[in-house]
Amino acid sequence: MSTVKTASDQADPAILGKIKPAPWIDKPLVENKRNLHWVTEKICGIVERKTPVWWWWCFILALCIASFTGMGLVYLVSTGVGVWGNSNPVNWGWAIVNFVFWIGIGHAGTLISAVLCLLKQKWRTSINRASEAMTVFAVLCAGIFPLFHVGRVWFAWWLFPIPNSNAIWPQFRSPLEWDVFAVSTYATVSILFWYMGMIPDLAVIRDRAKETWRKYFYGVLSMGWRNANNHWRNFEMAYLLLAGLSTPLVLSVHTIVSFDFAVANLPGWHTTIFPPYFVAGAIFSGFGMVLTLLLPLRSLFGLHDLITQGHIDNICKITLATGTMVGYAYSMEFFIAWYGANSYESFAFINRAFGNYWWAYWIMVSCNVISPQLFWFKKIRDNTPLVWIISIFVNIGMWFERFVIANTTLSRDFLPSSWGYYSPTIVDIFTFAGTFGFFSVLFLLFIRFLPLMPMAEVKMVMPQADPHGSKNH
Amino acid sequence: MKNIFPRWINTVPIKLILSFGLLGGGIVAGITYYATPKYTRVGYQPTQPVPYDHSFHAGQLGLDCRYCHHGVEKSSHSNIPSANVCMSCHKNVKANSPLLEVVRQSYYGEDKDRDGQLSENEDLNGDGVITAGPSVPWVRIHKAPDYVYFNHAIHVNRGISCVECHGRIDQMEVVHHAKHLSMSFCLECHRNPEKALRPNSEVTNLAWTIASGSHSVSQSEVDLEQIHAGLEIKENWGINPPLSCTGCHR
Amino acid sequence: MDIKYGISATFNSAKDIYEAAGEVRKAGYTNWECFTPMPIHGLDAQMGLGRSKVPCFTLAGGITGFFTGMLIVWYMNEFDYPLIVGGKPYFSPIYPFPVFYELTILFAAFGTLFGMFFLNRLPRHNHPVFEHPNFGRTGDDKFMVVIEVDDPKFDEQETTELLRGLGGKSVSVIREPIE
Amino acid sequence: MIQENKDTTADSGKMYWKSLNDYSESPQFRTWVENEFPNGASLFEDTQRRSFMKLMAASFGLAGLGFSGCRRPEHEILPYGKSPEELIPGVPNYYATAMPTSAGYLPLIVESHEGRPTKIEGNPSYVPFGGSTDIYAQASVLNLYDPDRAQGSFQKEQKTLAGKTSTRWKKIQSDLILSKLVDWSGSGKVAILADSSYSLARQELVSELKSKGVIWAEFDSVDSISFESELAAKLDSKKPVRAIPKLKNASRVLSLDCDFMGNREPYSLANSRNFMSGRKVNKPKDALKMNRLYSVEADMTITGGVADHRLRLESSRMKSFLCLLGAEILKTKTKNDTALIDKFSDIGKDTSEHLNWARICAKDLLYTNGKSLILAGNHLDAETHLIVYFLNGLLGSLDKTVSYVTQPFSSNTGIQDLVSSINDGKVDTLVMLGGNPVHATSGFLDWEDISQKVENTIRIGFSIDESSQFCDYHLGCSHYLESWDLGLTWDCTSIIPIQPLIAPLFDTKSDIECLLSLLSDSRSSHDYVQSLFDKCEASIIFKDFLRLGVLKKDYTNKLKVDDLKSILHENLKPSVLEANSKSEVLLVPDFHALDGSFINNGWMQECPHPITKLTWDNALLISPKMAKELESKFPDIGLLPKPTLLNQTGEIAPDNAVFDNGYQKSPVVELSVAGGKKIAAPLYVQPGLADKTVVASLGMGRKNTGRVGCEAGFDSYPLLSNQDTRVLPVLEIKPTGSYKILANTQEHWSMEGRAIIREANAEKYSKNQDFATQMGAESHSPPIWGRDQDTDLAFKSTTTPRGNSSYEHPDHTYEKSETHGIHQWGMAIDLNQCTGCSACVVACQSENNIPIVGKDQVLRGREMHWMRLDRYYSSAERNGDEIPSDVQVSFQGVSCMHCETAPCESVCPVNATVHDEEGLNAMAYNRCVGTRYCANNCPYKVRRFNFFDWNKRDINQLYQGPLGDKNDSLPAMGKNPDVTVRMRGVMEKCTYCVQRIQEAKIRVKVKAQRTANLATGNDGADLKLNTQDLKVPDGTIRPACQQVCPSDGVAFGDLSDPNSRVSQLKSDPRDYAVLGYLNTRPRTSYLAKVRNPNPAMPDFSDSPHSYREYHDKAYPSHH
Repeated sequence: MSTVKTASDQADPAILGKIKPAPWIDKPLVENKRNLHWVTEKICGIVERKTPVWWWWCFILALCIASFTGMGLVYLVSTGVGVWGNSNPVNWGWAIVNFVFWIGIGHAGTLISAVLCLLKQKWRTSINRASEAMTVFAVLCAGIFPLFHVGRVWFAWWLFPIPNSNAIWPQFRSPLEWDVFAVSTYATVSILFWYMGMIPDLAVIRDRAKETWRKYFYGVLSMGWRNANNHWRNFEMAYLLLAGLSTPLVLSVHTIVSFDFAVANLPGWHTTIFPPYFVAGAIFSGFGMVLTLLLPLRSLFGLHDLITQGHIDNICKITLATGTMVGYAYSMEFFIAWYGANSYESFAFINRAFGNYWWAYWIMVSCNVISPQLFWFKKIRDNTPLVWIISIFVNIGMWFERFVIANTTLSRDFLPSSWGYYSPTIVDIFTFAGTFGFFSVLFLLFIRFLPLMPMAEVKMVMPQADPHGSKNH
Repeated sequence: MKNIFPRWINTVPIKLILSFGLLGGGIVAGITYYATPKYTRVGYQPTQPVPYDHSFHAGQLGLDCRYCHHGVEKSSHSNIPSANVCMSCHKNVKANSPLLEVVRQSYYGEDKDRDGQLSENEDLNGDGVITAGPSVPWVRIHKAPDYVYFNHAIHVNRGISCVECHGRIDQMEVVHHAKHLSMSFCLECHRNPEKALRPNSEVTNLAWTIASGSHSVSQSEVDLEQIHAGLEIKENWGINPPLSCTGCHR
Repeated sequence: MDIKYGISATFNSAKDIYEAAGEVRKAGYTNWECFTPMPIHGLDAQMGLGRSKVPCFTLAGGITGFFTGMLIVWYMNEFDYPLIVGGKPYFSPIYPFPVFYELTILFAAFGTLFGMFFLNRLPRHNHPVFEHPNFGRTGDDKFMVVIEVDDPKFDEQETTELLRGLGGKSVSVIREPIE
Repeated sequence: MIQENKDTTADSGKMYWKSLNDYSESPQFRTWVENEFPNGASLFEDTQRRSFMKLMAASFGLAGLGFSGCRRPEHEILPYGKSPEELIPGVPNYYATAMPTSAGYLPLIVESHEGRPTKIEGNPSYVPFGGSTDIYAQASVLNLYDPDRAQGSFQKEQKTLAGKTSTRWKKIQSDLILSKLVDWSGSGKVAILADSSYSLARQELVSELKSKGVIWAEFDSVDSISFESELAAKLDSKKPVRAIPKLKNASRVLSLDCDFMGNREPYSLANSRNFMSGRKVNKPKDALKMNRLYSVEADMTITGGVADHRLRLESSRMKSFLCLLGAEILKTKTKNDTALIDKFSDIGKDTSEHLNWARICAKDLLYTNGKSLILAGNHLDAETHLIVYFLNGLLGSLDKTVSYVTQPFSSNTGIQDLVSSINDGKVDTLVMLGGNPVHATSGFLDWEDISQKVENTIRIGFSIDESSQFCDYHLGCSHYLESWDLGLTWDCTSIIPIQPLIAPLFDTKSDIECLLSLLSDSRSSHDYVQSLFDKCEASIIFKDFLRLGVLKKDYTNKLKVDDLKSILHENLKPSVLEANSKSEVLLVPDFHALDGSFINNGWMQECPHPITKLTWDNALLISPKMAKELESKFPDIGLLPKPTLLNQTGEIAPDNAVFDNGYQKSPVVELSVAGGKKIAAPLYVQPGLADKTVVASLGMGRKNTGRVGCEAGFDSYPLLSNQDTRVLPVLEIKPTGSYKILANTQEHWSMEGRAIIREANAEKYSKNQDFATQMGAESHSPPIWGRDQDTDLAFKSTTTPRGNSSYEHPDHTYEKSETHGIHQWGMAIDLNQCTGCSACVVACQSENNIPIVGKDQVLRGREMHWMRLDRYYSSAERNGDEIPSDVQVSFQGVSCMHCETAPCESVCPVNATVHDEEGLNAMAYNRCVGTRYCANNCPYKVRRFNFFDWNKRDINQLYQGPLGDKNDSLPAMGKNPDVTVRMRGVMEKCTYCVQRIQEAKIRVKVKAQRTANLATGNDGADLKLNTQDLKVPDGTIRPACQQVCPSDGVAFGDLSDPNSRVSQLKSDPRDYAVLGYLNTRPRTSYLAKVRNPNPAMPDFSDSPHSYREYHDKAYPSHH
């Protein structure tokens, strides 16, 4: 009894100092205790080994599909916008739908690399490079449509504030003018972000290169990076700042895209909910696309140790969350339409669900709201093929969302006398299909010639990177 | 490993940046100078079928512009004189000058013997009237695009002189395009008409300046005086040139 | 013919170079550098380096961007050619805000990237350290310390000793060929 | 060539249009014009007017292929040798002339730009029409430039190759053909078959010809006058009897299948003008003074649309109904004459179910004694017209609301007599002059056979058509804008000169010229017309007559009938009770093609039918009831769409046709009548049709016509078994199993209870004058103008007040620059005056160079009309997915509203559409890049986009882009040089005819300056002008739509001037803005429609159906 008492009395404070809270062991982000060299080998290997045959097949196929867009656009420009299905009242057909669709997809990349970076989500490291690439390419695809949907594309430069002998300027009240700035900024910053992140990895490839062309190619690209701590210091700061800049950017871009509709005065467009609703949708579709792209890559290149089940789990959960937000937005629209007691507004929404485009609406709902709900179940999240299929559904659903928004409203707005029905032409369809080819071409080139994971960042989250070696068991 | 690139490479990037900057600047400057109406239009001086000398007729002889371009005060369009206008003098003056043959053909037309009578054998198309001959193919110099509706009458009647857009025609032996006449040119004057406004009587007097009446000496003083006078005219005549699209585009 | 650039020592783990760096600083060296395959947290402190200067460039870029935006909109829609559009004001800080906003971000981003390049003195494609036989491994899994010749406290003998003492492997002199 | 160029006159400033004598028309002149004149107005490099030059085979210099390099291509100016007097290049001239129609000459003033007639307006000196024109007159200028007209004169050549005979037309001199004709006439066995005409010149010549033994027969494709001669016969008067309505004095009108304001009846312009003037409601209390229209009709006509009470009744039962009503009138008027009453009521039995309707209607007609009128359609038989004459007499309306006269043109040999005399071999030379007899008689004449029996056949026609096919020669007939004539108006009270505005474009002859040469009269048509005029009118010299364009001279005689009753007794046959059971087909002249003469006119084809809204086609109209019967008879006919959820819940009305991807898919049926005559045609369910009536239109579906009309519609002439009965019993309608796609410009027919067209009954309006402003969301939203809500119109229009907005907003005094609007333009459209005649649509098209796009593009919803006419139906009670049979029709002309806070402007990224300081919503085509955002954001959907190069490409080859053919260049001659021709990829819309506004402003300013100069002698700063002189006087500027409107439904002018007509109208309590709650502040506002139903009538409802629909939607609880 007493001994115990005394012991407690004369407790040595130094002991307290020694006491450390037990480290919280979470799932390793790189499995099977791989070492740094393995990572380098794995990722550089993809770039350095000789081109696999399947790559060639995919590449050629993608090129063919991409040519659809090329042909479609040549026909469009030479002949007139009439070759598309657009008409009065539906003056914006697929073009704008596709634009919003691609821009939306473009959002996941920046989100993963920027927002998750700010939120200190370490698991992002193995997927952010690929999804940034996806962003850049998606934005390029998106850019095609607003540019070419105009009637006189050769005058599109009038949208930019360039001095001219007509002494007339752009009109900055127009959401389309805002788009010009938003989209071009987004494209530029995404590219900068993507490229800057790649510099150290390019340097690694440069240093490992055997063939001269590689030496020079990656040499030039890597800007003479030297892995010096001083470099790392500024690099990390710059990376953090770009992340900080990209976060408001990524939110603003889709907000502004949503203004194209929200600022108009049409029933079903003129709603304040659009910005958050569009951003959520964008993230949703973006993550859908990330899954669609990464799951095949993972198995093709055997990246299971780097893109772990944990990663897939997280992405699924985000998809589920955003999918649910989108669902909420849908229902809220209806509520407000009813609550606003504006007959034009309420009709617009009744017409969406039950009017002549009802099928589009219900495809949208079932793909975007219902299918992601499956991700509540661990079993399904673990079943990679199923996850992949659901991600495809998400993509389809989000395209239809834009279709529903853009077309149902236009086809039946204020005056019943000018109600109409829109249906696309073959040119619409091929031009859009072609952009997937275009996207694939770029993405294939990317996985062939550029490091598809940020090695340095992956290494950072490995135990070997810890200077105190505490995790170094 | 060894250095891939030689040492001198390190200065290349900065050189590149600089040279690209210069190149870009050069291109912009080039376009601004060579590819704008200021350059492409001004100075256009085609050779005309008849070497009509404005500096002689309008300058030395002091013919009023409206003697030939008689439509200018009534119409949106300032007409080119028809052959009979020329012939009203040149029946007597330089009656047989070979230079005027084109005009004479156009004037007499079917009337081959040029006696003013239409004899049987002359009436080729058999319509019983002297049909005029082929037109004199004057080459157009000033041309506004088809979607621009410039109206001569309103300008000439409201104190804007020919000289403002056409320059000193009365000093041109062969007429050339004097001003660039791009939209910015129009706007410039529509924004500050006072710089151009003058009394009606002086509209076709291309030599006129506000100074001709007064004793002002330096250019700046003249300009100042012009602006004062112009503002007064603007005020009293209720001049307010349109600055919106509908003024010129329909 | 060539000239010495510095003395390099290789280490195998982040932990080693972390401690080594501390020692080198204590030894009073100023003109030296660590080469690591990835950023190592705390190494800056160990080397006695302060906070990066990149943010200044970002800020400058951002401010320029915002006001450029405001300027062009004001000049084009209010000052140079005011046109009545939908009965809306010629200029207001509200309607063109997206433009200001995007330009702010764009210029800030440029500032950041080029700021980073400037502070790192990049691009520089030729550098003495590349002469080191297996410099390449520093991008892979090796860690390296290089103490430059033109460091005031540099003395080939001592420095080599020091680095060996810190457990640096294959301590060697980097030589740069001069043609 | 026209030859009277030499003499010129000093223009007596008074009259603002000149005679053709006053200027010359020579190739140099045209060349000169086309080259020097700068406003050919075209955005693309190779301008239409240059292709026009090619056409005129005149020299034009364009070195280099329009390649716009650093230096622009060399471009020549060709002035002419001798300048024509009276012509200032760039200033349009106006000439008085007239358009020949089957209903007399239509007095016109035609605008001509350097010798090219471009725009047609009515001649205000002819009072009954008050300067208005009908839609066909507007479109007729396009016929002049129709590339498919007979471009010269031809001889038919037949080749037989391998048993197959192929024919081609070889161009020959027109004079050659005429000289041949003269030779043949030697035999004295010449017969001429012509369409009827009101030409005095022709009448004169014809009598001469007759005296020379020429057989002169007349025939109209769609007969509208033969009943007049029959009536004359019954009333034993020598000349045909004509009833000329004087609707100005009428306060109660009963229209018996009579579309007196539409295209089916003559004099419709005067009728619309006079009748609608009786419906002007300037003050709320005037509402009760409004006239009232009872319409009993089988078809759904625009006249029926105006009607306050409309009874659907088969045409074959009209006489019966008339007697039913007549009996009621007799009962009160002449009680003793029971015999007649019995006769009437006996015939009336057939329609006894409408007794109540008839009784109250009769009561109302009698109530306003002497101010009421009964009108009967011209397809009804003489007997009916006789009864109408009788009843009008009883109603005391003779010479008050209608005058019965005999008209000067005696009836001629009919086609049947001609054919018989051909069969008797009395004819060896047949001349078909005008019209298109072969096509119209295809149902009952065998022309193969007839043409065998005559040696020589000559066709004198505007285009090579069905009739030409049976002739050896085709002599191109000049357009009326190319010919001289002297004619009468329909009411035969005014003589009008017809003078050419342009020398014949091709080697063609006018009918006068032909007849002159047949009489071997050497005079030119001009000399002949002049001499004829001098003969019949000495009071005024010819030149002044040409300036005036109209001269009052009454050619009619008052009709005197004694003992009408007995005539009536012997004419009234007892009815045969069978029409009741059978369904009938009613054949009416087609809206697009009229009798077939306008079938190749693109503007007419593309102008939507006012009721059906069909373009490029006609359809077999059937009633919803008949549609249901057919559906039950042939379940898979696919006539009515499956009801959707939205229909059944009453959310929106059902479509009245199957729409497949927005394309109307109509089942084609075969309709057969007695005599084995049958046609195949697509069905169209038309609300408001008599249950058993099928309406088919004549004139469409011609085989031998131009590129525009060749595939338009179906031909129902084959149903006719003789000329003058156009109501036939139907034997059978059975589906063929095939379908036809119809280009319908308005898919949805219901207003869905939206307060778009606001209507009330006269009575309600007189009590509650603010009903219009109490409708729509804005009626219960915060005030649009915030604190400035109650300021006056002028203030609002000059300083767009923004209520409580915290920003400084630009106003129309445009303080940033020195310019400020001294006018503020605005428009008011009185919905109560609109008959739906659609003339404004084509007038706008003609004035503003609006292209046609073809059926395929209309189907895609790409029609380009700046002014469109919306047509809505509303019905008493709607149950779910039923298509109503009894509907009220409401029309609304919609074009750009020039909103002050325009949604389109703020979304244009390039400042292509902005406001000007006078409140116009400007559209700068040359700045537009074509994002189409403006069109999306326009709540009125009035913006039109150039999806293709409509003006440049052949409309059948649009999809071939640059590889497709260029458009035919001839129509380009008709383009208005004051309006830009838009290229592909740019947006366009109504500009309030800004070209007219600007021209007017310039004219006024120049005038002010010059007069001030002369008055004061000052010319510098010492000259003072006040703003009032620089303002355009009210009424000077009239947009095309206002100028053409027969009922003055449109007012345009300066809103900042409280005394302008438009300001006056806008201060009317009925004034409202469509979709006002959007706060777009349209400068075009509408005056609500007032209907004037009779409370005693069985079909009376205390407010218009559309109002009830609105009320039910807006206040569901009250329902």
